Amino acid sequence: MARARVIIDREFCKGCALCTYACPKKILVISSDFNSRGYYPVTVQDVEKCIGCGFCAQVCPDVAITVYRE
Amino acid sequence: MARARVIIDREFCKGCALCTYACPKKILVISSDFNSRGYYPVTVQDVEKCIGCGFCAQVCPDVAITVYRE
Amino acid sequence: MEVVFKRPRTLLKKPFTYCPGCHHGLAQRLIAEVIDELNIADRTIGVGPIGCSVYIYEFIDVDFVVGAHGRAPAIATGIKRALPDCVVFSYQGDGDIAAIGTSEIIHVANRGELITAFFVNNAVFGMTGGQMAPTTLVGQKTKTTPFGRNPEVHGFPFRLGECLSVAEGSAYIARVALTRPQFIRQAKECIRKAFLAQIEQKGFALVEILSPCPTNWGMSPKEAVDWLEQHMIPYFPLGELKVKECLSRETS
Amino acid sequence: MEVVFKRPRTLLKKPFTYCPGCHHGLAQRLIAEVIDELNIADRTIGVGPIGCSVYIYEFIDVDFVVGAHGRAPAIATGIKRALPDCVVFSYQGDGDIAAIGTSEIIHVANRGELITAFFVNNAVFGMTGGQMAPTTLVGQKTKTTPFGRNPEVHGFPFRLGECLSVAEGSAYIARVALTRPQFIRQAKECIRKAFLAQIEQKGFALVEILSPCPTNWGMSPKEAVDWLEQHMIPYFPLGELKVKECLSRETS
Amino acid sequence: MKHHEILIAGFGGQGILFLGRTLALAGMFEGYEVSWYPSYGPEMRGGTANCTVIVSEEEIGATISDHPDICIVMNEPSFHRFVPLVRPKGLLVVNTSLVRTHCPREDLEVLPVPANDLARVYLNGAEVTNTIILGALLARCPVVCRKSAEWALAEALRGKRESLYTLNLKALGVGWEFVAKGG
Amino acid sequence: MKHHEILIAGFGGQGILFLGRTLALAGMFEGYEVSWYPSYGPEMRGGTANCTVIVSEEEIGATISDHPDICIVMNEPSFHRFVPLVRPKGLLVVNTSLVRTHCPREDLEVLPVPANDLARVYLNGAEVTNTIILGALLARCPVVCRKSAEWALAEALRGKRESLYTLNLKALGVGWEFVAKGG
Amino acid sequence: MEKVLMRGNEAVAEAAVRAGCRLYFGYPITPQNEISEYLSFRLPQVGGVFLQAESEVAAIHMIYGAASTGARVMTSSSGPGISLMQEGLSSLAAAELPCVVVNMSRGGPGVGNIQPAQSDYFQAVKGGGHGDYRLIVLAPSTVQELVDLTYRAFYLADKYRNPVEILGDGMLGQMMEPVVFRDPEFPPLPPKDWAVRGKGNGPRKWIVCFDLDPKGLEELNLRLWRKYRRLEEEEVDYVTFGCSEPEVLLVGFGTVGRILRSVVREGEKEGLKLALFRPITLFPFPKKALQEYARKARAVLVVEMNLGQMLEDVELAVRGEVPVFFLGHTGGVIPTVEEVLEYIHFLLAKEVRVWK
Amino acid sequence: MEKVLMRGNEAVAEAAVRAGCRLYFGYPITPQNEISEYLSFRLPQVGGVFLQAESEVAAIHMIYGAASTGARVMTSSSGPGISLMQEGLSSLAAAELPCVVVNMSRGGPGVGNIQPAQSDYFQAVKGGGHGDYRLIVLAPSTVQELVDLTYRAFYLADKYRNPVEILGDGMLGQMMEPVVFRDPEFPPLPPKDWAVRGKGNGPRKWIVCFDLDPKGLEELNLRLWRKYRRLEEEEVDYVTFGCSEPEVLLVGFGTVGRILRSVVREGEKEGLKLALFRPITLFPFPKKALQEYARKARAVLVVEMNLGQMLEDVELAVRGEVPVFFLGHTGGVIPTVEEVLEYIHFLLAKEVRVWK
Ligand SMILES: Cc1ncc(C[n+]2csc(CCOP(=O)(O)OP(=O)(O)O)c2C)c(N)n1
Ligand SMILES: Cc1ncc(C[n+]2csc(CCOP(=O)(O)OP(=O)(O)O)c2C)c(N)n1
Ligand code: SF4
Ligand code: SF4
Ligand code: SF4
Ligand code: SF4
Ligand code: SF4
Ligand code: SF4
Ligand SMILES: [Mg+2]
Ligand SMILES: [Mg+2]
Repeated sequence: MARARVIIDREFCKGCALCTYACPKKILVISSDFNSRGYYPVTVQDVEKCIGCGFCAQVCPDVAITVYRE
Repeated sequence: MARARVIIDREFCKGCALCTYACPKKILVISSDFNSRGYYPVTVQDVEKCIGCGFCAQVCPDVAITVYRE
Repeated sequence: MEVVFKRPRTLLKKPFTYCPGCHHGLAQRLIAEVIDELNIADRTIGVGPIGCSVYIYEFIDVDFVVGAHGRAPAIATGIKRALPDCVVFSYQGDGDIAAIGTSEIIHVANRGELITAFFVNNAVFGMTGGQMAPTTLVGQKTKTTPFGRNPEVHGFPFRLGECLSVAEGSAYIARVALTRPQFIRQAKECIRKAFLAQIEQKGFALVEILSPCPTNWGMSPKEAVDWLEQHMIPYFPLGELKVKECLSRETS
Repeated sequence: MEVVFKRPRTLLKKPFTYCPGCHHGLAQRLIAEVIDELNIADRTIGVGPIGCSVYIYEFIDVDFVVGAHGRAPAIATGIKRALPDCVVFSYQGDGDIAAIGTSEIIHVANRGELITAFFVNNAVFGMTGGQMAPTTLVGQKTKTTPFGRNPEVHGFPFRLGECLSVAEGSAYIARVALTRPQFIRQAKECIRKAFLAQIEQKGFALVEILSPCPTNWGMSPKEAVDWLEQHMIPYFPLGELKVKECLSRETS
Repeated sequence: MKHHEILIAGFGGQGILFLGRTLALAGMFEGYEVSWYPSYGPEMRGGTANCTVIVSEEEIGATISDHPDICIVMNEPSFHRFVPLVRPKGLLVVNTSLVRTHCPREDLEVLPVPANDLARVYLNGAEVTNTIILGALLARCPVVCRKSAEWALAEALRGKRESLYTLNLKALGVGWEFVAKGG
Repeated sequence: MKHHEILIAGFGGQGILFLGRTLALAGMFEGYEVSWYPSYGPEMRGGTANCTVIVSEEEIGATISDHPDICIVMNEPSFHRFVPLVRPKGLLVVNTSLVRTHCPREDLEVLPVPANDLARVYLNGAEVTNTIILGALLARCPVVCRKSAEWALAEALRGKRESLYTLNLKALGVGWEFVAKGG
Repeated sequence: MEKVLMRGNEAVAEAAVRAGCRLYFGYPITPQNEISEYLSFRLPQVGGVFLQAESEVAAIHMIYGAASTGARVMTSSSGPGISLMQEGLSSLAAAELPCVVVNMSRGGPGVGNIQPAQSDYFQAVKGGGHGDYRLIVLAPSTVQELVDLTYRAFYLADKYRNPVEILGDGMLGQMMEPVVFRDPEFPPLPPKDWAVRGKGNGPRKWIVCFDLDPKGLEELNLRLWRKYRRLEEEEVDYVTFGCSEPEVLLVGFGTVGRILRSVVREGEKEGLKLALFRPITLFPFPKKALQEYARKARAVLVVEMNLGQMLEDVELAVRGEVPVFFLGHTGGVIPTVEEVLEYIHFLLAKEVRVWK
Repeated sequence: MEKVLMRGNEAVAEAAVRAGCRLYFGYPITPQNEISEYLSFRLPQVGGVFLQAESEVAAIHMIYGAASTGARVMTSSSGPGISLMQEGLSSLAAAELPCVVVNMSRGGPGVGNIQPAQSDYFQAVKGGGHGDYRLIVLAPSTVQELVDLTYRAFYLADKYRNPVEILGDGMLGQMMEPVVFRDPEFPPLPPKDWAVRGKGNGPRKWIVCFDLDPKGLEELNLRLWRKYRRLEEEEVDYVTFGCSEPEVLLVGFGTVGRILRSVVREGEKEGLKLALFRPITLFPFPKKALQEYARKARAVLVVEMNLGQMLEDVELAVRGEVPVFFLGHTGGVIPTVEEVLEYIHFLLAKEVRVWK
């Protein structure tokens, strides 16, 4: 069971990918489907691996990520 | 015989008296008679004592003094 | 589940208008977080720039004034003198603060005006499409330095923080970057101190925030943060440049 | 008889328009002397200020341009860029250079513009009748600081020389006074170096000249020079503030 | 009398302005009055771009158009913003690779071009969707003739790599063929 | 109809502006329209000062006067500059302690007052030549009456040392007496 | 009420304080320095703020900031300094911020000189900055009026949320005249609920001077336009003096207005039928009133200390119905009663030609 | 000659280089950035100087310095930046220094927006700075004219020793049109013997922009005044188009001028008798010519991208002889052919009332 959870707001995300580099677990990836503003938002690939470190959210310039932990 | 000479342009002098303080020989004094612009120019009181050091001319803000030396 | 990270209360819930990878949003989030933590949103007045972040008042949920390009420090002075009990902060880009607004920021520092200034240095005029800024690095190509900045012609990159540190009225000057989580933590602490310098009446405070402009640098967001770390930080070293008395020096 | 001291060739033979005891005349005489000695009068262009010395072009026998208050550095930049072989110098008061013209002088220094700037600091706006200047000392009474300059309200006296020394483009920055013969000798040497910095293409050069304003200080000329030595020099220490490479450091 | 007002809209990176300029150049080569006018300013921060090209036999007044007779939309947001403005009976060229919505207006002639897919299939995914669309447009509506468009590409790419020109020439053909062969 | 245009000129340190202001105040106390207008600006660098006072029964238009009917000159340079401007038949008050030149105009009434000498003799050399001159003027030409001038001095010196007022009152008397007693 | 002899510059400063102005930002420039010198001791006495700015550009933006808080604020300068404020004034007008700006104008162009002039009329009245904005412009002609119009300036600024310029000149600023400070009575003003003071418990507010959307910016411009039309209807002010059916109607503002008053009086003595029309509000300009007065005259003579600026507004008002003549001086030269009279005689001697 | 498709901003820059401009100083502002961007690589190619100034204030004074040496110099900006240059422009005019200033104007007031507008007309034409000076103001309406008027601007600046403003707008600056660079032919100019270049062996020279003596400053002002009258006699320029005895004479400059051309053409198709009067020189304004054209029309309709600025000059020219109407948009909204036609129909439907 996931000890942490990451929620990405698809409409806020601009697909800059900065979070993907910041994630120590490398579980964030850019999706191939664009949002209503034409950006390709990021998604969590393997949510089980998330440790809730919050790095992704810290570096996200668009404040598109919320992070929860047990 | 004077070994040095100081010439003061009465019309350039504004009587600020700065030269009188600079003169090591204290031979410069403000005259009691004003010039055409209404200033009381300085005069040399005892030209024999002048050593031609040029201090008076150096400090004169109005470049009113010329100094000669043997 | 406990929240590890969520949007600060004072940051309004709408998408930023900046390009992907631009750090203007990040900087504004940190300011909002500190405002939340210090609990000063009700008495804070922000002063916005003309530049990419001209819409800052749409994002941070406090009262705002935005005037002409470069004049935020003067505007902030007017506000602070009228309302000394308010917390007044300004937010400016490098063109705004270090080109057209040079005089205003220097004299605000010199007067020790009790305001907190944020200076987002992206080494370029973002809003107008990428012209040389006073902070453009030597050799950097911009729209108006097509062959790269040449100090003999265009002068040297201007270190505003160092210049303001000379002013007697400045109490706190720091330079930060937001390219890594630990930098972001330090930045937030500096932002906090910069607000405290005002609240505790120490004097003028400024935090210079190095920031990427992927759009005008012609890079991907990742390339841009890397370039920032490799090229900007060496010329614009991070850290606290000035901490006047009373203010503790270490960054947590 | 040998001439120990006479009016320099480049100083036109007419009485100055300054008040008794004002050092504007003295400063201009030294500039004229150096122009004579370097034999550059034929290719020198001066840029005058708006301030008590607005009539400088009436006294120094070189080509001159005088424009708006505070903009001499920008004007000098325009001239030098158009005529790189000319020697261009500017001459400004503290209001001109350190208040309204702050931005221009800082960016000229930062660009390393090849011009030589003279800054006559008399701690007051002379021409307009004695208002506070950026360089007015703490406690000093002026027309607009009737209770004395209070840093909490009016800010601190601004040390422009120190501020410009931070700029990478400045090659030579010195501060001098003209209250004694030996100071005057040193000042002249600094003025010489400041011209040479331009001629030898080292970068921007500035000489700050502390100067009394007996009229607006409400003192006799002698009291004024004494006050200058006692109060101004401690806050605005004399000496060479910056000497970039190649330029020899000692003052003869 | 020939008079076309063409609005071209899409993402910043899709070569919208280039497409417009090529079209205007071609018009100029054919001796028409032409104008090209971009959207400009901080709007670009939003990532969208558009421009208006007018090709006319008469001197051109306004260089913008409230009601273009030809509209090229290269992405979804542009579709929503600009389709309502097109003149009745106008021609709407849609990059269907990136626009999912179906055109709600009955009074328009719609030319669907799956430009990204065409690029993937025929051009190895090269970023020339703009020129593909141009080819398609010209095959449907001869604003200018194909030859002029080719010259225009040469002019617009002057000083660039030769291969870029060849690639665009190909892309023009891909778009053209797509329509000529009946889409 | 009473209407006086009075020009007062001399060195910066001679209290020219004060003299003018006192006169204007006195006029105001007597219910006249009055104005006071100084020379201003970098001219002062030259060390001279002058001002124009108008005392009139009518509203005052220009507050300067090209041809004053009363002119007070307190030093030599002012004498040369202003004497030519005085209205024919006008009154010229001269501080003869500092002005050596003899008035070349025959059409003026000249009132010589050796103000510095009077100050030296009667007032221990105190710097009140301006008020002495005022006293002299009023004794010759009642622009305002002496009493008003005394009130005006009180007003002009409000907030200053009492002794300064007394001194000026005395000076006014010295000037007055000098003229009243026939100079 | 006590009559005091006061310098124009000091009178305007004192009137500002009495009108409730508590913040002043400005940069020295002759011939208006006494305004700041006076306020530098007077404002602290009443708990106000006097701050000498580093430049006029800074000063006008300090005004922008302080005005945003709803405070009554003032700056003052002269020609060159006012030019430097043009961007700021345009911004203040765009943001609809009330403030008072005093221009004791001097000889121009450029650094010019420091003697009285009226050559900043166009700048003041047509909007020297960019964009379709206007300042409310008031032109006093005596020290008393300087005081009364200063009160009014603050009132109008608040009422219309618009910057107000008091257009004086070196002569007005430097001269002393007797003056009485009468407590002004104005209708109550609406609360400044737009002011930015920290949101407290209420909704947040902001003040900006742009709208990147053309429709929105046009809306702002139309709102300003309606305000200016309302000003023309409600706030026009002028005085007239002299003959009701004059041969020549003199038109002049400020300092020239008082000189022309003497001209009318002197002219009367010489048997001339003259009248004076002196606009007090230069914007809104008293167009209609002037047109009516002009119709009763054989000719109009505009006198200014410039080379013909208000002249254009007079011509626009008179609309060719009566010939309009002009006499001007500039650079600090002040027209004299004699020369104006001489010119009138000259005009009347010739058959007055139709305005061409 | 080769026809090229060029952006207005780049065309003006290229034309400046061809006109011999070798120094440019400016500060970025939309919508004219392409001017500096183009010159930043183009000027070095020809041994010239491109320098991005730290502000518009600095830029205009760099211009002052460089112009003093007799060099051909240019700066460019838009609304807010031009406002910041007002003191400098007044100084340049006072010192009689030639230079060219391009204003690609945008929506105002304040920061406004960056879309096309014409609301800087007053500022350009009446002198937004202090003092009695004027700029020569040219208003191009196509990219070709932008080029041709840039050549002319440098010529006029030198001929009259006066700053020249090219008043364009965002649309002109941003759009591309075909353009030909024709070698201009102008009469020879006098040598710049007033220029400051180091005295060498000759007598020294100086350039200043003040005269503390009122008489001297008045003399300067009168010299300028004579220059402006000469401009009105020799340099007025305009184009007309359409019917020779129109029902409605349309008047518009720059971008609006080209739109009105379409209006005339479209109107013809609908049977309307229309004509266009498009001033090319805004100062000197083609007063007399306009008056003559207006006399032949039943009504005059002024259209501007502002709320009525050139309108005043039109009214001053028409002098009430023909009714004058106005249609304006502002803030970046561009008038359309349709709405102008609609308004004309509306005017013609009603009996055209006399101009009131
Ligand atoms: C007086 C004036 N000059 C120029 C401009 C144009 N302008 C708008 S923003 C800007 C600079 C933007 O750069 P910066 O301050 O670095 O902010 P960024 O967009 O990079 O965050 C400029 C020059 C303006 N709005 N006003
Ligand atoms: C734009 C502008 N603002 C203000 C002034 C008025 N002014 C003239 S000189 C001066 C300052 C003079 O002081 P400073 O530069 O220190 O020279 P000083 O007279 O003391 O030598 C000022 C404010 C002006 N001429 N132009
Ligand atoms: S919280 Fe940490 S581990 Fe989880 S997605 Fe974000 S960066 Fe990766
Ligand atoms: S950092 Fe934020 S905006 Fe960028 S891809 Fe990740 S979630 Fe999206
Ligand atoms: S030269 Fe020396 S000794 Fe002679 S008068 Fe001057 S200061 Fe005195
Ligand atoms: S220093 Fe010069 S001006 Fe002063 S008193 Fe001596 S000679 Fe005269
Ligand atoms: S242009 Fe640069 S600074 Fe502006 S929003 Fe985009 S990335 Fe950020
Ligand atoms: S006022 Fe001061 S600075 Fe000016 S001339 Fe007089 S003493 Fe010198
Ligand atoms: Mg930037
Ligand atoms: Mg000074």
